[in-house]
Amino acid sequence: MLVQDGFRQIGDVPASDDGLREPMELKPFEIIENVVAGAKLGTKVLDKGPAAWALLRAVQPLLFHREHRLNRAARFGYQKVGSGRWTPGELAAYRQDCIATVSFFQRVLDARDGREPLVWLGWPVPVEVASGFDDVAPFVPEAFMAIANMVGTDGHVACLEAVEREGIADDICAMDRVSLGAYLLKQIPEPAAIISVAHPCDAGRTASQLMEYLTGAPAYTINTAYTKEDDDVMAYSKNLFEAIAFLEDTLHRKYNWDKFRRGVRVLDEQNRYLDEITIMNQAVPSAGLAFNLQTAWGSKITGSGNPALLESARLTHKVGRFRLRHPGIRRRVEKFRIIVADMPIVFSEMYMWIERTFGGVVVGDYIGDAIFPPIDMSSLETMMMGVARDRLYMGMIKQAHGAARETVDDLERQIAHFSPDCVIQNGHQGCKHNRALGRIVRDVCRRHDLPLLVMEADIFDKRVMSETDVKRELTAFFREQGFAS
Amino acid sequence: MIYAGVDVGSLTAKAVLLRDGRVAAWHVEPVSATPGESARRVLEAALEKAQARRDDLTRVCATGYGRHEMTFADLERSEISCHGLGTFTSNPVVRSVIDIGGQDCKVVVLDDAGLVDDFAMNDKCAAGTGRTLELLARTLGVSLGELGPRALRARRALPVSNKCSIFMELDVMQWMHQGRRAEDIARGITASVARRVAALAGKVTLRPGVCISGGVSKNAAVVRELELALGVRFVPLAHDPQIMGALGAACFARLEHERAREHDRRVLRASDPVSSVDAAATPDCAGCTGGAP
Amino acid sequence: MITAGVDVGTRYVKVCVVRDGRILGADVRELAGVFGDVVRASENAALDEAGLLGVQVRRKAVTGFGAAAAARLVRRAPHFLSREVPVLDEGVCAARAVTELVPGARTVIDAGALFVRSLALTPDGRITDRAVTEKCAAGSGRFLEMIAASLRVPQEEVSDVVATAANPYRMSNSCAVFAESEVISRVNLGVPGPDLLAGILVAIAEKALTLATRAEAAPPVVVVGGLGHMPSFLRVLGDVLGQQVSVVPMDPQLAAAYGAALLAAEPVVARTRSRGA
Amino acid sequence: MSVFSELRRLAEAPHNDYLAAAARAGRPVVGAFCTYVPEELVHAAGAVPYRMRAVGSSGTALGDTYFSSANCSFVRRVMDQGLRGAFDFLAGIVFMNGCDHNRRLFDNWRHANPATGFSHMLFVPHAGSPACLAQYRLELDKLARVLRERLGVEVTDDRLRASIALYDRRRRLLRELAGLRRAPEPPVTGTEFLALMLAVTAVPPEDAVELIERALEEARAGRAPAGTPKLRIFVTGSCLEELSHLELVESHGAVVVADAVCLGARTFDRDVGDAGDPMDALARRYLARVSCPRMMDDVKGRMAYTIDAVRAYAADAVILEKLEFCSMMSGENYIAGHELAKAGIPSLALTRELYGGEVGQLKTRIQAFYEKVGNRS
Repeated sequence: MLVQDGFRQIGDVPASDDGLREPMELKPFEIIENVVAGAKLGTKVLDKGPAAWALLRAVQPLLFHREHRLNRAARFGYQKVGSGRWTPGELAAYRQDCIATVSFFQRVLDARDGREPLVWLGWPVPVEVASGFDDVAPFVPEAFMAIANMVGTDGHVACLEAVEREGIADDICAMDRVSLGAYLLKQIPEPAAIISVAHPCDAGRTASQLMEYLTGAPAYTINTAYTKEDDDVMAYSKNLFEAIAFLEDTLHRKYNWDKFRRGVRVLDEQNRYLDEITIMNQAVPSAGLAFNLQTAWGSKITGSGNPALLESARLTHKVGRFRLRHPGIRRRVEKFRIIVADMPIVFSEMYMWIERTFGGVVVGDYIGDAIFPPIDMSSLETMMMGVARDRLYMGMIKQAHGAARETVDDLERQIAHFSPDCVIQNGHQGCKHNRALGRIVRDVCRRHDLPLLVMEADIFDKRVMSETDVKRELTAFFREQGFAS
Repeated sequence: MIYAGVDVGSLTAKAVLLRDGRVAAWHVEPVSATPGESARRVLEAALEKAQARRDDLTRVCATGYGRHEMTFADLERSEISCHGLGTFTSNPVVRSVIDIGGQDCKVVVLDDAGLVDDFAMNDKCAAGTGRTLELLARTLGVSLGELGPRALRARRALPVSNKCSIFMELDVMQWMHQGRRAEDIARGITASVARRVAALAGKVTLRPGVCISGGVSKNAAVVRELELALGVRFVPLAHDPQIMGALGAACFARLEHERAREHDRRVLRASDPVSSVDAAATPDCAGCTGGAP
Repeated sequence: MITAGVDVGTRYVKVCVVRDGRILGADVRELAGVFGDVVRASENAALDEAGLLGVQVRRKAVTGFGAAAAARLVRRAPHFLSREVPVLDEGVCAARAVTELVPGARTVIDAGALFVRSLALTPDGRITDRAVTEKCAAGSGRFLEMIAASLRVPQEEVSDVVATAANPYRMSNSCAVFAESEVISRVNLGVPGPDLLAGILVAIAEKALTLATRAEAAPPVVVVGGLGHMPSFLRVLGDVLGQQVSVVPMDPQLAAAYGAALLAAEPVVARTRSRGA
Repeated sequence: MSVFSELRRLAEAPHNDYLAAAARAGRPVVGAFCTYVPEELVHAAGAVPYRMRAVGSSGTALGDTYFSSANCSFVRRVMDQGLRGAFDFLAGIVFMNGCDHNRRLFDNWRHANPATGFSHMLFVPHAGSPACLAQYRLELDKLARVLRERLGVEVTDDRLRASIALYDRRRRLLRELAGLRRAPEPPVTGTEFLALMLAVTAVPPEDAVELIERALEEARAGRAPAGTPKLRIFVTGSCLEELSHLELVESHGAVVVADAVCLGARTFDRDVGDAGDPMDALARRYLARVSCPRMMDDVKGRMAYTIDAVRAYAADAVILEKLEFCSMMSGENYIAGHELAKAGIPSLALTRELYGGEVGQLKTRIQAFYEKVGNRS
């Protein structure tokens, strides 16, 4: 609420023809429209196989090193397709993600135009809760954080600034503030209902509460499980049934249980591929697919159960298998192996940069480590428990919920399986629980004699630590530890 | 009748004397020794300029960080109220004040009487204040006064985006190390401070008639950036923007005096109906009539 | 072999010219004005002191916040034959200087302008752990400088002034700019200047304590960086850490530059993969 | 000597003579972190429940070795105190997943392992639905089992009923005392009331009841420490234990007449009662009383409570207290600010660090707010 209505006329707005950079102005739905356009383009271009690969390699100098005025929008899309480091096989797999992206966001735009009701789901809510309806568009506001770069990294800052202007404190996780800001800037459509979550983190639950308040939409709160034990998962899955019943009542629509069953089958099959991809990353040298798993994580949050994602996982799996069978063909160097014990490092292309600059390979992170228990298909109840468990094993939720043991066990397991040479934690600002684990994580690393870098970056707020700063800190660390000269 | 307002901030002390609704004299000097001592000195200096004596003062109002130490004051008001009423007195169309001082930044929204209706103030972080500009100007190797003119000659704004003012210095240094133009860095600094202030302003609903006060209002570049960021053009003030707090305090001294007199009259009227004849006497200050309840 | 180390910090440029571990010439100067000119002038001053010509310096290394930018300059310096100028991490350089001069040191506390850094070393000088102050800069040398300036105490007198403090004032603010206004208001309320400055030293020492505890630092503790100049700081730090601390036996501000010069003479050995193969 | 001076003395130190006496009598002291940990249960296991606090903390230097600068000052200070041995008199601590900071306080505490006996985490659901109530009830059973194992005392229904009766009595007395603050000249200031709450949550409840009775007696005798205040303030928020901060709020002629903070209404609102299964009753009371912003589905309830209390206590304005980095209060304050404005109640959101200073800034903010409220009336 910056100015009252009609104020701008009185205020005599000065002309801005002097080249001053004004606060970024976003047209309503600009970002989603760009994403849909970009993903459609991706679907077309990536179809060209080796030609697409050659093209992406050729433009690397323009888009790889830093963001500037000219490459602002294109750079993000470029990072998404692997910054020119991906092989044709990986590009073919990502094409499937593009297809899923188009279907997800196109539906959101359709819902905006009134074709069907839109339901907001907090990101730890299984998307199945809404996607099982035939005529309800699911939307995960936090997915917005993954795409706001579509207009350059200022897109995130624009959303964050909108939230700051609204007078909401900036100590909530930037991921949630970006989605709130996107709503305030009219980048995402109004919901017909909201499904919130109470766990795994305070920021998520606070953001849900604010969204319920701002939109005034009817809401149901899911009390996510604290532990992965059967009792807790059972209680959690009961919450999911209740959430579906709540949506049926609120939206006056019937849930299509057949669609649910189909989706869960696809999910389970996709999970099997993801498991194996994760295991291939554990090989020495690694299959180097952590970034691909990151992509899969993002796609799964929004489009779990989409057959295109299954296809994507299958093709990625194929790439991994090829690499492991023909280690000679892959000329990638793997000087040292890194585990990122947190969200991926601030800017998504950082893995590619590390690999290119230092020969270090990120073999796993909270997201790029996807091992899921199989789903029992025998009844709706067991399937729902499987869906609930699937979420509990998803990166970030897996580590953030419950006690520190969840994080420590996970890190211990990663260290045992991925044989890393160092650990990096980017410590995003709003993540209170993770920021409180410094000593514990340090002690784990110390026990394994692994160097640890703790950064003070924020996942999407480049004002906390810019890309340059992150690169500087990583460089210093690699030098200090003798990984680079 | 003379009313005095004394504003002792963290860096400077200011005094304003109000006679017949006009600013009779004012004085500004750096804070010295204790706030009480500074206040006394600055008040004496203003009295000297107005050729008046201490006994001529009807009422004295204190404001600023040092307000609690001024034992001689008859009343005290917060800087926020004083800045509001001061700017309102200086230009009666003012309804919103953006005050960027040394350590803090305030946005005050006024009612039609010049009293505070709503306000926002920077908390925990000092980025977006005069001190930040000063620190960054020093890093850049220019004086604070020179920062504005430099920024106005810029071709573009180099982002100085870190959230902490101390670490904004690192951003500035980085640009310097790369040999970028000082003008463009200066513009980056002013733009960044302006954005902070605009974010703060977003916490309240501004009313038309926005003005800017405080030391930073003398920095043309920041003022320009702020106008852009807020989408408004600031209304001018009749007095030096630095003395708004003290001026407001003086107006509060006057208001308080009138309230007391009104109260006495009412008491008097109740006991002696005849004396109510002079109750219609006009207030002696034309500038801030709106302040009366 | 004659080597040079250039440390471009946030406030000062430091240059050290070294032969076989011995300092031949050095220079420290404030980073004001055109960056390139300051770095070059500093380099020349150190060479002059050493009585050497630029061409005699076989290898150079740079470190510090401005290292990347400085590397370009240093590389282009006339008469410098080797075009290789490694950019080194400050921590590594500081640790190298300490292991050279204080063999067996286990903890290095680097108290510089903006950051306080704590490094844990193995007995043979390898860095095992490090911790750096988090953002929000109260408790840094820069902050001490700001406050000393507003109290009108020259930098070189701070240590003596602090020694006269009877009752260190406990800072309640973590933001340097607000802490500054807190200090000013305390001055106005009659809290003596020495107590305030001593309070800041305690705040810095407490940061160092936090960092050293985090990095599980063992004695002996060696201090480098600008604050090492201050006997008062060493005393306060010793009290807070509850153990003897010593300053590196050289100009502590030059330590990183010295370490860089030492490392420049050594062949670069990249760490090889140690596990999992 | 006025009982209020004694209460103040008790409020300002982490340990006191009452606890020492209890220890001599062989009663263990068990710390508890949140108002969602039922003190009755701890008491019924033969222990003295002790509300954890950062009172007397000297800084965060040691706490910061575990927590980062993005964690709240309460947990950093409590951790620091714990590492310095301030809580070594405890036989155990019941932690609670109040928020992410508190959740990790438990983990860090166990990792550091100071000499404070056992550590147990009570998981409390974030909503009040029947499913959540059932879950909470199971968690209480689990806590009773842990207490039995650690303290060797079986929590029987009879013991629990006795404890509930005692705590209900303490609640009634506290409500009565709080109710006196409705008077135009409140006999107890907000600071005094907070000191009383800090004191009575740090002594055995038997002694607490006696202390409150003495305070009531004195209050009824017609004391009016604040005189006639110009402004009556309602305070809401979460963690608030600094007497100095409330003194600041009560400067400039204001007095705090009611609150909805942990060490306030949330402690004494609503009795458990003696009907039915005592454990069920306990679970119901703790999930149904004035909720903390951590509870997700009760924003409306909290807003209604605040607005009702403002009317009942004739408060002129509301101060929303938040500790820096408390995400929950960030959201809550935004909603509360808007809802209160709709109800025509002026409010001010204050963000501070626990024992964090910045007095000058806060003072200006508070005074300007009072002036603003004054302008309206």
